[in-house]
Amino acid sequence: MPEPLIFEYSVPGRRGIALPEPDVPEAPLPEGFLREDLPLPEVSEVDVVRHFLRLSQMNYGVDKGFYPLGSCTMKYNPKINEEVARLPGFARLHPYQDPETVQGALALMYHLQEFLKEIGGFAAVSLQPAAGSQGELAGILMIRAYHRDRGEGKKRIKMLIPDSAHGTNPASSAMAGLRVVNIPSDRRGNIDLDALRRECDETVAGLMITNPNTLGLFDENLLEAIELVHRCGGLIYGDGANMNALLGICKPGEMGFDVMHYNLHKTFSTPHGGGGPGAGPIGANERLAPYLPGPLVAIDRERTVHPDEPVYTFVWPERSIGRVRAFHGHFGVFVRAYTYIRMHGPRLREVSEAAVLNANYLLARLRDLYPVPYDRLCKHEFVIMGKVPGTPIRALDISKRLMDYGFHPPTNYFPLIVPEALMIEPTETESKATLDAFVEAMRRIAEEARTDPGQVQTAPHTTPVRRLDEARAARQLILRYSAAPEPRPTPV
Amino acid sequence: MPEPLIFEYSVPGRRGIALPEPDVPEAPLPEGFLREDLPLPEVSEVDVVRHFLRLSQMNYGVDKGFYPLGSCTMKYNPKINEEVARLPGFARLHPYQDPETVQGALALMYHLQEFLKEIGGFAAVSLQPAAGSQGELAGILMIRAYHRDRGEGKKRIKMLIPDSAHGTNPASSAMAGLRVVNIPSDRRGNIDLDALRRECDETVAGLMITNPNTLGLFDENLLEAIELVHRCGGLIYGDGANMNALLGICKPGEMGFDVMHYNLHKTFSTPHGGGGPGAGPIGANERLAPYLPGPLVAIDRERTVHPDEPVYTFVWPERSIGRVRAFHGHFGVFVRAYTYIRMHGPRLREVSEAAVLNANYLLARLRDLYPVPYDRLCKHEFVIMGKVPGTPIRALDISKRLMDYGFHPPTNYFPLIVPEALMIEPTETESKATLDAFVEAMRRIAEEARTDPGQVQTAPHTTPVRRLDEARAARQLILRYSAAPEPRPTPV
Amino acid sequence: MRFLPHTEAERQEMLRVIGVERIGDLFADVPEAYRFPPLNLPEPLTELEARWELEALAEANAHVGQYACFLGAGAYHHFIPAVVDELLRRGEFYTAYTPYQPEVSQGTLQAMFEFQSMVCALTGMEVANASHYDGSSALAEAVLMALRLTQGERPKVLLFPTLHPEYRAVVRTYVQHLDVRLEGDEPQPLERLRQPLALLEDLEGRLDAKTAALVVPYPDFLGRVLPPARLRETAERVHRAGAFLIAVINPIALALFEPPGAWGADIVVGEGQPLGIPLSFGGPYLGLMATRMAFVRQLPGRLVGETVDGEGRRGYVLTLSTREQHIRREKATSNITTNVGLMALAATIYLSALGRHGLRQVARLCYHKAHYLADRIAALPGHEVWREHPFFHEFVVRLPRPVPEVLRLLYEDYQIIGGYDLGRADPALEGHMLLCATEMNTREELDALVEALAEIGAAAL
Amino acid sequence: MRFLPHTEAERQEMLRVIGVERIGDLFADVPEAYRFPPLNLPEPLTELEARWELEALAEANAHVGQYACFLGAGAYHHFIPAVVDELLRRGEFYTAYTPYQPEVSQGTLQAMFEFQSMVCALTGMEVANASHYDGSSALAEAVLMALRLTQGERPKVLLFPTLHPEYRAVVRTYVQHLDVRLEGDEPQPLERLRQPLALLEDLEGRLDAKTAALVVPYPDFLGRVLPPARLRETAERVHRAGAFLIAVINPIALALFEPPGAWGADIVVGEGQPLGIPLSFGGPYLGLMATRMAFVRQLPGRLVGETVDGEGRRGYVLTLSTREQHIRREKATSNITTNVGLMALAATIYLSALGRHGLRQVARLCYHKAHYLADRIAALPGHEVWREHPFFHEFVVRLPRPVPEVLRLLYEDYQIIGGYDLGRADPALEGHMLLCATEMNTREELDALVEALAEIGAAAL
Ligand SMILES: Cc1ncc(COP(=O)(O)O)c(C=O)c1O
Ligand SMILES: Cc1ncc(COP(=O)(O)O)c(C=O)c1O
Repeated sequence: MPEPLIFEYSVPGRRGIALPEPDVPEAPLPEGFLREDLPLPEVSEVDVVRHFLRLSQMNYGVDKGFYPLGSCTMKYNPKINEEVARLPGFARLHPYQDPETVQGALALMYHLQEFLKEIGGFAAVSLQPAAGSQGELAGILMIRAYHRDRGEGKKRIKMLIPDSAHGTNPASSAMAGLRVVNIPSDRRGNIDLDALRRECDETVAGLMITNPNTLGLFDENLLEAIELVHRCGGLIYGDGANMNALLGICKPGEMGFDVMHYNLHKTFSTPHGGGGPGAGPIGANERLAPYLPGPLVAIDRERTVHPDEPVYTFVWPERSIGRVRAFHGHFGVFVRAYTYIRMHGPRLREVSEAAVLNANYLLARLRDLYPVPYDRLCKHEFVIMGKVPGTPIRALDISKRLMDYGFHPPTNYFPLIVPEALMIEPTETESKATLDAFVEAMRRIAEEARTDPGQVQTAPHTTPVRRLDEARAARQLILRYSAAPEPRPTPV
Repeated sequence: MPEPLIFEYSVPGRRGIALPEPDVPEAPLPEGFLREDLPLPEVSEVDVVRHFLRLSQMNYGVDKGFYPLGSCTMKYNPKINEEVARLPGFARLHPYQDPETVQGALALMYHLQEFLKEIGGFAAVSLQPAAGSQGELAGILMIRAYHRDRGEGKKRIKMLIPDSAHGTNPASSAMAGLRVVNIPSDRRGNIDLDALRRECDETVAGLMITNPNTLGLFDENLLEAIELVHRCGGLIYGDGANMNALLGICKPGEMGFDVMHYNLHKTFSTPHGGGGPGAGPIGANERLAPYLPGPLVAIDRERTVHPDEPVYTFVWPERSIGRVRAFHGHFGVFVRAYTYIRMHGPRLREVSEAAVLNANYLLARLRDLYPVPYDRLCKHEFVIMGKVPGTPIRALDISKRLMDYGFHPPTNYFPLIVPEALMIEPTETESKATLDAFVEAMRRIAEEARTDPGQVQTAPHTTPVRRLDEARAARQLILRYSAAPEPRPTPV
Repeated sequence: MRFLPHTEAERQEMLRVIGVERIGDLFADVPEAYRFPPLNLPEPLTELEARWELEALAEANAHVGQYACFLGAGAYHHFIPAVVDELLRRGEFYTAYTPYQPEVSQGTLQAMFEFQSMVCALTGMEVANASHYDGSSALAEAVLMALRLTQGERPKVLLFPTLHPEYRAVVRTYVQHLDVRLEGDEPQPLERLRQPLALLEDLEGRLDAKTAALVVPYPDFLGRVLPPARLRETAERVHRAGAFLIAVINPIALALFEPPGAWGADIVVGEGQPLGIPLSFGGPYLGLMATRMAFVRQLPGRLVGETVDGEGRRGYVLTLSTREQHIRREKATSNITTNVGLMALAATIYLSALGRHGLRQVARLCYHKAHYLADRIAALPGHEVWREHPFFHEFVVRLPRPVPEVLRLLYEDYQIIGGYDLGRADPALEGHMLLCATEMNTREELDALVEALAEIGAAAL
Repeated sequence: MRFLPHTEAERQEMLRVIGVERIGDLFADVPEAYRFPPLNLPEPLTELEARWELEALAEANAHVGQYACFLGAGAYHHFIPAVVDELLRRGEFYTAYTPYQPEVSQGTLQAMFEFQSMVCALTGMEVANASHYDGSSALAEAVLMALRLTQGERPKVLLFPTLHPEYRAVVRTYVQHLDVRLEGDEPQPLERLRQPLALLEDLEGRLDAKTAALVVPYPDFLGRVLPPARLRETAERVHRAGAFLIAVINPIALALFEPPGAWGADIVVGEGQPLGIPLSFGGPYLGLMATRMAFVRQLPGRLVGETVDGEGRRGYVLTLSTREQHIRREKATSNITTNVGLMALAATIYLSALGRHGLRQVARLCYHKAHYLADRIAALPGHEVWREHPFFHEFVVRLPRPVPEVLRLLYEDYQIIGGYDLGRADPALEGHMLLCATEMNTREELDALVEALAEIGAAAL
């Protein structure tokens, strides 16, 4: 049954949740300042509850089932995270309270910084960026500030980016005023060293590396690539979106990455919330640490009397690029990530081991069913081609058909270098039984592609809506509710 | 997609939520006391989350949509109730804490007693009974104790019960050792006064009255019936399940009811939880108050220094029938009911007015579509006959077909005195739009009954399962999961 | 008004359709003398004000998250994983009624089937109902069930003297007007109370042809676990006498100890609150009730059974409803209808989340912590701990000072909510406290209690 | 291990299928020198222990439920109805990714469409995106958008001096390596800061052919609301200069004051936190961003549009993705992908639950309480309140004693979290405090603050 818009429930004069009457004398409102209409819905509380409950049932989350969306690390989000994040001692803190009144919150941030430093092998961490892409922007600004401080700011304007990189990498570089230079991948899915070498000159600001890369492969040329870029004076930005493969496996900071972002909403189990919030802390080595965006949390040496009872405070890195947002980052997300790390400790390594085990197991079982463009050991994810030779079936069809089998589809058409890419990231929280059920669905779809391709091409059949007309959406551009009787598709 | 049993997810050795290792030396376990197996499921946390999330989606609650289940008062359950009931200062109290350490909880119980007294017009209220039916048992035991104290305990062994009464009334009477005598209804749905008069003698323990009765009708013979029974020495038990019609409309205690239960889970908006918990406080007039089940909460006159800072304590009514349960009642339910009453105050009357308005509106609109056995002004609910003349459609068919239209069915086949009864209680929290949509569905079903009866008789068509074979369930009696490979219906 | 959706215009339109003028006209059938009385209640609060008021009431209590707590005595402070409430509060479960319409209630029904299965797994019984109000009322119903099973021809029911005193009280309430004699729980001198096996022997000695049932606690109110081997004998004697053996259990203890099904109980009841249900000042809790298949038709309460739908799909329905009040009225096995479904769901989620291994861990932690505490207190001068019988997570200690005094000092000076004052329940036990330790008590808390008792006790020596 | 479902047997079987012997073999491609470094982290905690630790950390903070709070300055303490979190935390919303697959994401998509609609309703604009990180980063993006809209040919952006100082800082961070000049927010003397209309005039005077945008706050950081009629003139001047007018709003204020869409703003951004989102020590919050349809192709962030499915049913999809990084890469309008969808959902639920009337009530309560407080404080000796310009729910007061001292005393002696020390943001404002009152401050709290200030101030006079 289609669900009306909340506006369509509105009845003039209906009251929702009421507030108390003023307990102070009313002050006159300034004349000429006031609005007349306020076209918000007028609905009852029960309307609201039913509306959003029904909407939620039209959604699919990790809590509902397997969600192998590559590059997104859709692992299970522990419920204890939610409980602790809602403690009034966290949820009801104003960001401008005196540090002395929020020592618990600062301690949590401090330790989270320390944990991330240890995990990534960095000298310092700033928790400030709101998401991975803001972390990228901040990291690139740091690289630029570093070059500027060495008098090379105007010169080093080229950011080298492998062609398998996520779109945020070039977009962030451009926002920071850099020119993006694409570096192709070699036949094994690694950075093409020759191509890289050709671009390595004194105009290079840096190289952005995603490792494992978006093919799910650990770059076999990694150390050499880093070396090449460093040698020409460039710095290495690490896109840490794929850290779920590397916890306790290796530390990017030790391998030569100068700055890297973490996606707390991927690796560290904070929920995605239908598109955020995330958090994109960045770690930096000694060289770039002074440029981190602030504030950071540090131990206030002056006020600390006993070393085992440290007093925490906000500090600013010496040469900080500045603020990337007001206040001090996505604290609510930090609480969740902190809790997750505390529940794993050094055994985080087992998380990555299981993530990689699951991906390789799935790859091994799918290999015979679908073409695999780069067929070697993968890390936490891998890419197959969504084709069934001799049939018209495309990656998109397979994705849609998976919905009918009760699964969320993998990432489609990314990375761009693989035609009909289906990027599959099972994560470590999935059981063998779930993976086997997924393989079975993929097998059936391959079979259907041969015996009944129409069934696949017109999928999904069991979802609240069928395939939607995206071209029409872009053409007609209905981007908000309008009460006016415009010609609108009628709900049936 | 069918959902396996949680046992069917179990994998030997899989770990769910772990507890800390002992931080004390381990004591030897006594020999010969221990069990070997513990055949509980072994599943992961994500299995648990997905399993119960999927199960929940196979359920229908008031939060999902209209739930006009007669006699059950499926009104909207405010979410603030849930928030406050979970405050640690309520949820984390041990029942045996010293009263001095739980003054807030006792104050809440005290005031809830006072509110219910005021609403029902009673001299005292005990919050103890766990649900309406336990309230009935307690009230009947009080009546019996009263007669016993007047030397009539052995003699007064007859409980008079109208034929429209809920099954709990005779069942509770029988549990208290009374003989049940059925009193028929007259043609207007009232207690048949002649029949009642015939039974009124010195063996009468009492009369149980549900008012409005289960036909949704305010008994026009009420005062006379009470008078008759009182005159022969019997007492009046009020089944307060239908109080949602009477808040601020009239007070049973003032009209001659001696004892009555309230269903907090109906009238006072505490959620039904798929079958409970409820709470069935009972109110009594002066005569029966000394017999109430204990403990009650009272102001501790000795310890109270300032009258506006009362100290609360538990007390026992002088001649209490005793405890009906360990500890002090469904406190978590009290918190919710208290909150609800506080949010309405004297305006509770508007709740009943709207409940009765909704029922009469629905009745007025359905009257032309289905036969109405007692066609007069109703109170909070009403009964129609689930028949469409000239078609084979039965009440059950209509109920099942309503599911396809997105509604929960009304109560079926109750009260027993109306053939093919459909008992409809819209409650006050439903909007006119919802009622109109329900009428429209009922209209369409009546139409389908004529044009396409098979569609109705084989309904529902859109639910997770179709009509279930209840006879088979009662015959084969599979009442628990068994790992043994018994022949079981295979999930498809 | 809050939660009422009607606008004035809608109200008028509805009245018009009904054919009356004013809302008041809808109440013409209410006797005028009683119609529209004043409702003397405090003025309505908005949600924000209600929250403030409720927060203030909650703040006026000291809770077990703030104080170390050693109270048990039938209600236990246990760890509840976050998943339990997260899933429980889903509106589709939370706001559904009893699942009378199975096609739109498979969620509740399947969960209840799982609950029944888990109760069977824990107790070793063959069939469990879908919950009763609480442990005490479940016991009362078990006694009534035994009376029915003996066709009302055996009016005597034997209660173990160290059953929970409030459970015994509830049974008394239920049967007060029936032709039933409750025996066995007469006051006992202290020395006898210390000898549970002697008490058991005594009780067995009273079995006769008039006895419908014998009720044993497992563990008893004082924390002690009777030997399963010995209980097997009890079961034999009870059965030989033609009576039924009723066991009152703690479900966490059953993760460790031989289940009643194995030693011959016929009906098992207990308080399910320890299985993921908050203390909540005493309720709502969860009555557990299980029996053998042979007696299923006398079992009160709802039962969920497995079946198939018209297309052969597995599904669940309420079954054997002919036992229930809505069908059988005065001939029903009980008057119960609303039970505590949500609490049963909580327990089902809890047991799923902890699983076989986790529940065992909880039980062992309780056991080890209680024994550590008992050992340490036993070493304090002036304190005597009852340790001669195996116990689970509660034990008795005789204090060198009056219990209420000790409790007050623990609370005021040490931020500790002490144990249960046994003198409240039985004068013979004056001066004795019942202490409970669970996985929620850290070693620091246990040690702090020992220190506190030592200091408080020192004043008396 | 926690959250890892594999048993040892399954692990072995999986390795066998993969064709390796040990899990370690899966990492052969990691350079050996760096492989398997020690991870020096504290030992793992179970859920129970984690809860204890987090509870202890939370307890170590003083929160606004315990203390009366008068801090605003960009983050506001408002009432959040219980429905918001109840619905928000439903797993299907909470644990979904960005709705790339519309057929299984209609819940998120439709809610986002509603969110966009509500932001348009509040701001009076024609199109809103599906959220940005927060108000400050939304402003930075708005500035970049204006630069794009002027084809990069206008490097100058004028910032109102009493914009939130951290917002200005964020804009500076974003543009630091671009060819952009931020002007207008140079330090100002106290007297000028008190005259927002003079500041506005100043800023308008700097408009020229190189100006891409002029940014005005509404209300400003000091709580003042510029007259809409005057802003209409500003808009005309800005447009005449070929530049764009960016407004930084507080959404609650827009329930009362004429929306920027009505007085001519081209891009509207703001912090959506007041709309049902907890303070949470500063984040996650909700960046609001709206503009006119004419500029939609330069709008950064996700957009949800309405369409139909193959069967003609209404449905929602992400649209105009060609603006975004995953399609356009370095040519995208922004690098943003993960936004704050859940916060946008919270705001949507909040705005639905309060509705037109409720939101107005909130705004009026804020207004009246702040004005009551301002009036009372103005009457205190030694205190000077800035009241010459209309303000919403924040206002400036000059204190007779150093602000840090007053704040400390308020906290320690009166259980009050005082206002924002404006000296932190601007040396010219030393000695001044920014106070905020919302519906969460009862009259008793307001009066208590006044008393406290009187007492504290008395010591200085
Ligand atoms: C490889 C990669 N890099 C960067 C990002 C951007 O991170 P975020 O979405 O947190 O901004 C993502 C995810 O979207 C990603 O998958
Ligand atoms: C009329 C009537 N009486 C009594 C009861 C019993 O109440 P409860 O279910 O709370 O035991 C009910 C509801 O089930 C009822 O509808």
